[in-house]
Amino acid sequence: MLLIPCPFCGDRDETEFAYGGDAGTERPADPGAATDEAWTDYLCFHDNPKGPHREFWFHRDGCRRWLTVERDTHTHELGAVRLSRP
Amino acid sequence: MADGATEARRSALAGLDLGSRAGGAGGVLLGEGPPRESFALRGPADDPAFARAVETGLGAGLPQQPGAVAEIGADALLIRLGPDEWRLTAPLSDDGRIAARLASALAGGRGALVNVSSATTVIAVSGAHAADLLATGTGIDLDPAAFPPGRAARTRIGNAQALVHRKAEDAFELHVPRSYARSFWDWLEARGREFDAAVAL
Amino acid sequence: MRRQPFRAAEGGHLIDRSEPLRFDFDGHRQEGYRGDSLASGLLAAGVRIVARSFKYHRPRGVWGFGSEEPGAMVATGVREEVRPNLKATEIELADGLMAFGQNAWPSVAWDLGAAVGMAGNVLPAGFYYKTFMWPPRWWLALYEPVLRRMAGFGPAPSAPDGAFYAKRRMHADVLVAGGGPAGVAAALAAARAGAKVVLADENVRFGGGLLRAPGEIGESDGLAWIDAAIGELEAMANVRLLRRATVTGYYDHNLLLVAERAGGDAAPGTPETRLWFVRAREAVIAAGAHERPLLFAGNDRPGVMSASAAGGYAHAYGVLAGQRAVIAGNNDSIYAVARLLRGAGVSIAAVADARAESGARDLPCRPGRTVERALGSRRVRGALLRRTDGRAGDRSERIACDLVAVAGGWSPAVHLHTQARGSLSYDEERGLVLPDRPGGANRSAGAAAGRFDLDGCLAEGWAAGVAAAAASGHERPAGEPPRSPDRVAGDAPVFWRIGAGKQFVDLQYDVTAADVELAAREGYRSVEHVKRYTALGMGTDQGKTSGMAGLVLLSEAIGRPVARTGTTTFRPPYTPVPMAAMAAGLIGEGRDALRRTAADDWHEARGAVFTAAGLWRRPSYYPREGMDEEEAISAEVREVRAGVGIVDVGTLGKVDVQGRDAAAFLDLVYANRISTLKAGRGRYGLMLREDGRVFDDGVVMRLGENHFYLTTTTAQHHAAMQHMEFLLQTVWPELEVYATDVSEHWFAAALAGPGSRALLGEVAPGLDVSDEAFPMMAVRAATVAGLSALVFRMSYSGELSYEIAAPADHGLALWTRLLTAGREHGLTPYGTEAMGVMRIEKGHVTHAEADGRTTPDDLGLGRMVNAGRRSIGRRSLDLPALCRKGRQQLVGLAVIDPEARIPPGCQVAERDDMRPAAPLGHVTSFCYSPTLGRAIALALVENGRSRIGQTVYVASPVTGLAMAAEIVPPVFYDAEGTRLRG
Amino acid sequence: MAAMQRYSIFSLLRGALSGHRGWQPAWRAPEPKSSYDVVIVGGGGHGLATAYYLARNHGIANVAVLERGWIGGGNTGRNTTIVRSNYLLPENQRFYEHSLKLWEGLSRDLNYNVMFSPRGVINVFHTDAQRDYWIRRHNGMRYAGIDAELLTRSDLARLVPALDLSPAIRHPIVGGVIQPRGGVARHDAVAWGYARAADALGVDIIQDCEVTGIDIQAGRVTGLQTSRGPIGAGRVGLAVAGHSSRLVEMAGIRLPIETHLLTATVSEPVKPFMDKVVSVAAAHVYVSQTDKGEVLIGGTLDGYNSWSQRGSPARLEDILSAACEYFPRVSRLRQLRHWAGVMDMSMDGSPIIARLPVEGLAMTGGWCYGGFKATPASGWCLAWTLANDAPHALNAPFSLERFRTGAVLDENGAGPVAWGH
Repeated sequence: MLLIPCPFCGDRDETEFAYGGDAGTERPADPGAATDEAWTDYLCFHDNPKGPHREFWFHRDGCRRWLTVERDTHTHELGAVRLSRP
Repeated sequence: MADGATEARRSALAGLDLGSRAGGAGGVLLGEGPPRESFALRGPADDPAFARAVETGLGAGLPQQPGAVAEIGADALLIRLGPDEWRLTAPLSDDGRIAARLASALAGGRGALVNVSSATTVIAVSGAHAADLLATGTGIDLDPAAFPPGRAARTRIGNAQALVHRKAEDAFELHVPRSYARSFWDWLEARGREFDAAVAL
Repeated sequence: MRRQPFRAAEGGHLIDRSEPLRFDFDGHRQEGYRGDSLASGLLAAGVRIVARSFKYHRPRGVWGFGSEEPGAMVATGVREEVRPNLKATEIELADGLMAFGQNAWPSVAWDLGAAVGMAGNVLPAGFYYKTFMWPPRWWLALYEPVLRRMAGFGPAPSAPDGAFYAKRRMHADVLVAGGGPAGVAAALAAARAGAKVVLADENVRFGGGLLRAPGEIGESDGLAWIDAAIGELEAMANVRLLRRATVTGYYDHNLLLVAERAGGDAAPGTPETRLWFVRAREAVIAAGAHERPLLFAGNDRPGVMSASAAGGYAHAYGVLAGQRAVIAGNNDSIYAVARLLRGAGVSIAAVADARAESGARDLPCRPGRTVERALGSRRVRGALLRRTDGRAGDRSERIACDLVAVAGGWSPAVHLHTQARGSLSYDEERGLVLPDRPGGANRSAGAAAGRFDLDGCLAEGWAAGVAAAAASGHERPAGEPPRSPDRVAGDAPVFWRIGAGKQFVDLQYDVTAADVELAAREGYRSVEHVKRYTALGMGTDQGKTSGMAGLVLLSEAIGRPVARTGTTTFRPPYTPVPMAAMAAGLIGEGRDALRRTAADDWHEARGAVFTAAGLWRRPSYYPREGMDEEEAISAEVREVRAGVGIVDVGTLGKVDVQGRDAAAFLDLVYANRISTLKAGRGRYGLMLREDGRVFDDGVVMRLGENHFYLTTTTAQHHAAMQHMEFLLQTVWPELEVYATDVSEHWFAAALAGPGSRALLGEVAPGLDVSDEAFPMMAVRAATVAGLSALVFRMSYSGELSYEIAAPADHGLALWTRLLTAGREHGLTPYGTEAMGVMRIEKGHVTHAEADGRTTPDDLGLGRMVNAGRRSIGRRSLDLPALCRKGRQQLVGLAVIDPEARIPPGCQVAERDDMRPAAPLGHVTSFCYSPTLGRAIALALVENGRSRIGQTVYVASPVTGLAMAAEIVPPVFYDAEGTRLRG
Repeated sequence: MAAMQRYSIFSLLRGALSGHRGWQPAWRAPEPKSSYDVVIVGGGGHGLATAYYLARNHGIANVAVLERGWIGGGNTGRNTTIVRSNYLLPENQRFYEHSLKLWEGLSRDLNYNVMFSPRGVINVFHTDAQRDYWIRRHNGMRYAGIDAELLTRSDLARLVPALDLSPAIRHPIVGGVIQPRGGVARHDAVAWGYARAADALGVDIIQDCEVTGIDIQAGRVTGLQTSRGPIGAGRVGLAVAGHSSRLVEMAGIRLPIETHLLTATVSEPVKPFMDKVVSVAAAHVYVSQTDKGEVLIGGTLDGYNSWSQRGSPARLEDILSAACEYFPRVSRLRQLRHWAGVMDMSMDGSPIIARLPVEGLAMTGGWCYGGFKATPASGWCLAWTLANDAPHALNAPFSLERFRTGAVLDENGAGPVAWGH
């Protein structure tokens, strides 16, 4: 069970959070102008590294902030954890 | 407040008839806390105008530290819950006056004040094993060094989300969502068996 | 005969001879003392056969001393309340304990299943892969049931565990796993440094190896030193000592699980097991080591046991594991064990040291010899000793004995180290698999790290404690590490095996050396293949004693060094954990709270039948005297349509949205335009997922320029909140919007039916309820029944309707006052069933239709989607598959036979024969419509809108029902909406 | 090569007389050749099955299977061994039913007892909505020619006495459905059986051989770089579910797949008390009892991308409490062992068995939870796709393009959220 250092609340168990997936794919700023390929890249084709990964977590039971977390998907070691909206 | 509202109030735990079960002493005492009114205060923490408006309305500054609890006058509290979220809570007898003052100070500026008085039920947990009982169901560090009296934290305990306010080393108030309150109470009481839990008046 | 013929006259630091206890084993009354384990009690009583093995049903006795025990598996309790698969070595004797040996009938002493053992030659490892393939049907009918019955192990209980189990979560600076000399020294060092320490040990008493054999620490007896150290720790506020507590698992971010056998109702409220979840900044793994067996024929016979265990029974319990012992081993520990046993009264027949050069004058030594075969069948009656150098012409020596104590060296308990992802190394010279690089914030110390001398263990434990304290931010402690004169390394560089015959590696699953060799010969050459092919180490002891033997055998068989053969994965838990302990606090409402609305007490008192809506319960309908369910629901519907009804809609999600950019934000969240709403008015809102599928719907009310109040469905409320926060915090952080969840604050009830206006007018005298003053989709603040409320005019039922929201603390009052006031208006409370009937009649969609695969157009909501493409999900609607022809579309189905009722889960087919064919679609919602006098449904049907007027079949092959229905538009009732105006 | 040594009760008896010294290796341990017509990457059930069907169905026997560790060492040996074809979407129904039919003859086909035990797979439900969904799914199966039955509470009481059917529990069970032909099989035996049969047809099974690169020339795959040297290949099939993203990345291709953990656990073995596989909708937990007697319990994903093979105790608390709640007697047992499989979670919950945008390169993956039961058909379809350079009708819907056009096969309706399926 991960222990996630929420920048606001401090160390909290994984069970307080909801996972939000890959933070590496940005929503096209103008979806209407995006090609099908660009749009579906954003929808379906995400980073899936075995190693460092930047991802979203929602502190559902705490400060209700979305966090951007760096985590190694193999060892689960955590890197920087910050509020997605500073 | 409209006519007939006071007698209309009913706690989410009313069906448990706790009054008739109160008594006895145990390692933990469980009881329903006195009813409070509560307001969600939202706004930009870093905007001096917002901070000034709050200070004007409440006569006290915004608590800065996460989980910090600022006391405002007699038994009103302002608790910092998130980067842009505070909980203002006062005895029911305040009758919305403090919120009205704050609302008028905030008027026209940034931020929002939302009445959530009915959203939570307050359960008081006290006694030598109060922290141990909470530790059966929450992962936060309840060591007084890490979570001293006078602090609050929103977390998950057992089957519900709870705002935990530590009033003393061995006394806590838990604000749990109203619709969960009955199940949460039952859970707390069942886990309390280990500590000979009793119902307090 | 004496009650305890094998109890020495004195000795036993764990037992209290002043308190005799009676217990039952396999139906025989026995006696032991307070402090005995079941194993020591049985040994004292002279019971040698304790269980039967898994495959061949061979007799099994006590082999070990603690959690490593592979053979002595028993069950306690009787019949449905049985607790199976317990190790006799881990059960503390209690007065009246009922236990019996496992996997035997009629008893472990005389087991008919042992006949299998006779056929053992035909049943090598993996035999089942090679046969039982013909005839095909026999596998399920015959072979498998027989195999299953023969296998299995303990008896299956049939009643739940009624005991109380507890959990506790805590944070610590240092968790020390294991309370032997190394662990106690580590705890002492860390605690003196001021660290918050948890010291957990699986035994009833701290001491580790010192429980089994005496030792010296400082100037005194080792156990006395341990007791003093424990006394010091016990007095410190920063220390928690856990006895009978096994560290069972090491998880991410230094979370360790500790299972404390708290002992049940010894004191009222004491849990059977308390499971600790300890978040430790640092861990010290001082879990000790397990003694290895020697491989020789008959090494599974009761009476063959671990030498340290044999010594331990004498030292800790004053119990003699035999009267006449042969002690065999490959390391120096055999001499100490021999002296310990002799001192307790065991006659030492021989001490066979596999190494040629060792010996001791005071003992009957046989240097350069080892046991080739244990004699006897149901128990050991003798041993054959033989030279280990294999010199020709050597004759075996036959020695009568009833105990063969074997010392094959030690295997460090590296389990926790590897669970933490630490790497292992193999020390060829010492024959040890050792912890190498740690995988978390931990360090191994003492025997767990391959230090077997007492002095070394103390020094290493102390150093680990100092380091762990430092790593968790504490200064160096005062004092020096304790010392011991015992500096004998205790290494056993060779692993010993001699002779032929059935040599058991895994005593529980009956895996022999020949099985391992067979596996290798057949190509199962990876250590994991061998484990899986032979079941080696898969038993309840998880191969603690057998693992190393299996590894060495395999390495020899495939001719590859041990270091390159590798070890199997040590999977948690280290020792089995009661399921009930893992489940503690999480059964029933402890797992899923039951959410109740503010009017729940009223519904219950009224006798409502409830239905689940996520975690909520809602009244499904209110039963009526003399009516069945359908009639009661139909009555509710008719009374609403003809008069006025009230329904509890307190479960809907409600969100307060404020801020400068609130309107702009809602335009992006919803597929339809929100910003054009005027204050005081509301609009139906449709949310999409980013992939263009319908996500949620609700009503959006504009309370002010920058202030909105919106509802979500009950089911998606949390998801919708999370979704909006995601968008605000990650996608459009520049927007200033505050979305506050107010679902718990507001209770809501809807008044529906042509009579609702009159009733509302009566209870809200200050509110002008005329159609002009309070039009459709308007919102007003008002005093209703004496309570402050918000009133929305909107409709789900298709009738004139108002939704009244009041703070939940006043919810019950609102509800009851409305019902009281409504009495003269014929106000009918109705439940979700009637609500469902009315919404199907009106063709409103729910999550049955918006099932995560449907687009707005599929549901006939395509025109709601606004032309701008920035809003969530809008872009996906342009993908080819979402706008192709031939998609399933929402239609209505009107069943032709008015008497027919639609069963659940129907498909829509072209024919009524229910034979395999591609269905046209499926029913999403169905009901009996009292308004239309027939069963109706909503359905998703391929090209549905172009099929209107066609006759199709609604069919459920699993119930054998099919009926004709006409495809109609999905609005069955008041398509023009005239009734909404009232 | 030598003919395969036949397994039977008679060969066992003969073996007994010779002390079982006459058994030949089930498969050879050859050195890799410099090139093969087809190289399969991944020596799990899927890869070995692909090789077997290439040789048997398509006459392509110059095939190597490369395995990084030991065969069957990935998800083949870490799953809950359930075999069923009770799917909702027609594309999935057809495919898994084909697989189930292959399972039904597999032991005799391979002359290796994979202990396929069609004991029945039951799903129980608690609410009207779940009832409608499960019955609809089983009605759909009947329309697809698949066996499916409805179970009343009394049926459930008879078939699964261990199940708590009390109306007083938190989510009372109101009924169930069963696929009688569903069941379980011995997971390791599937890999071993396919390996032995493929080896007998001439396939080289090469263990301890890690692929480190994919050679591509002019848009066409030409071979592989491996820890045992380069190996030429006419075509390459990837069957490395759990690690598909990493392998495919070597060819410069990105997949709509994320890697997640799925925890499973077993109790200590006890005598048989349950012979069905039972899945409980309210708790997302499924329970069966193995031939050995262990109660095998599986649940849902840990819920975040992970390759760690080590599950969270929070998930264990979830699945064990559910098991204890719905099968109360299980609370008297103890948890013996738990582990986590590494799942290829595709973005729509359905697999990918398809040619990739490099000529001669095809894959099977994205199995989510479904990989074990799919083993025979996955190998069968990938073999077809490699042999014909085109998908079979059974796997044509499982293309990569569907994620571009929106024609996804969203079995659960969860949307493009890998961990939602």
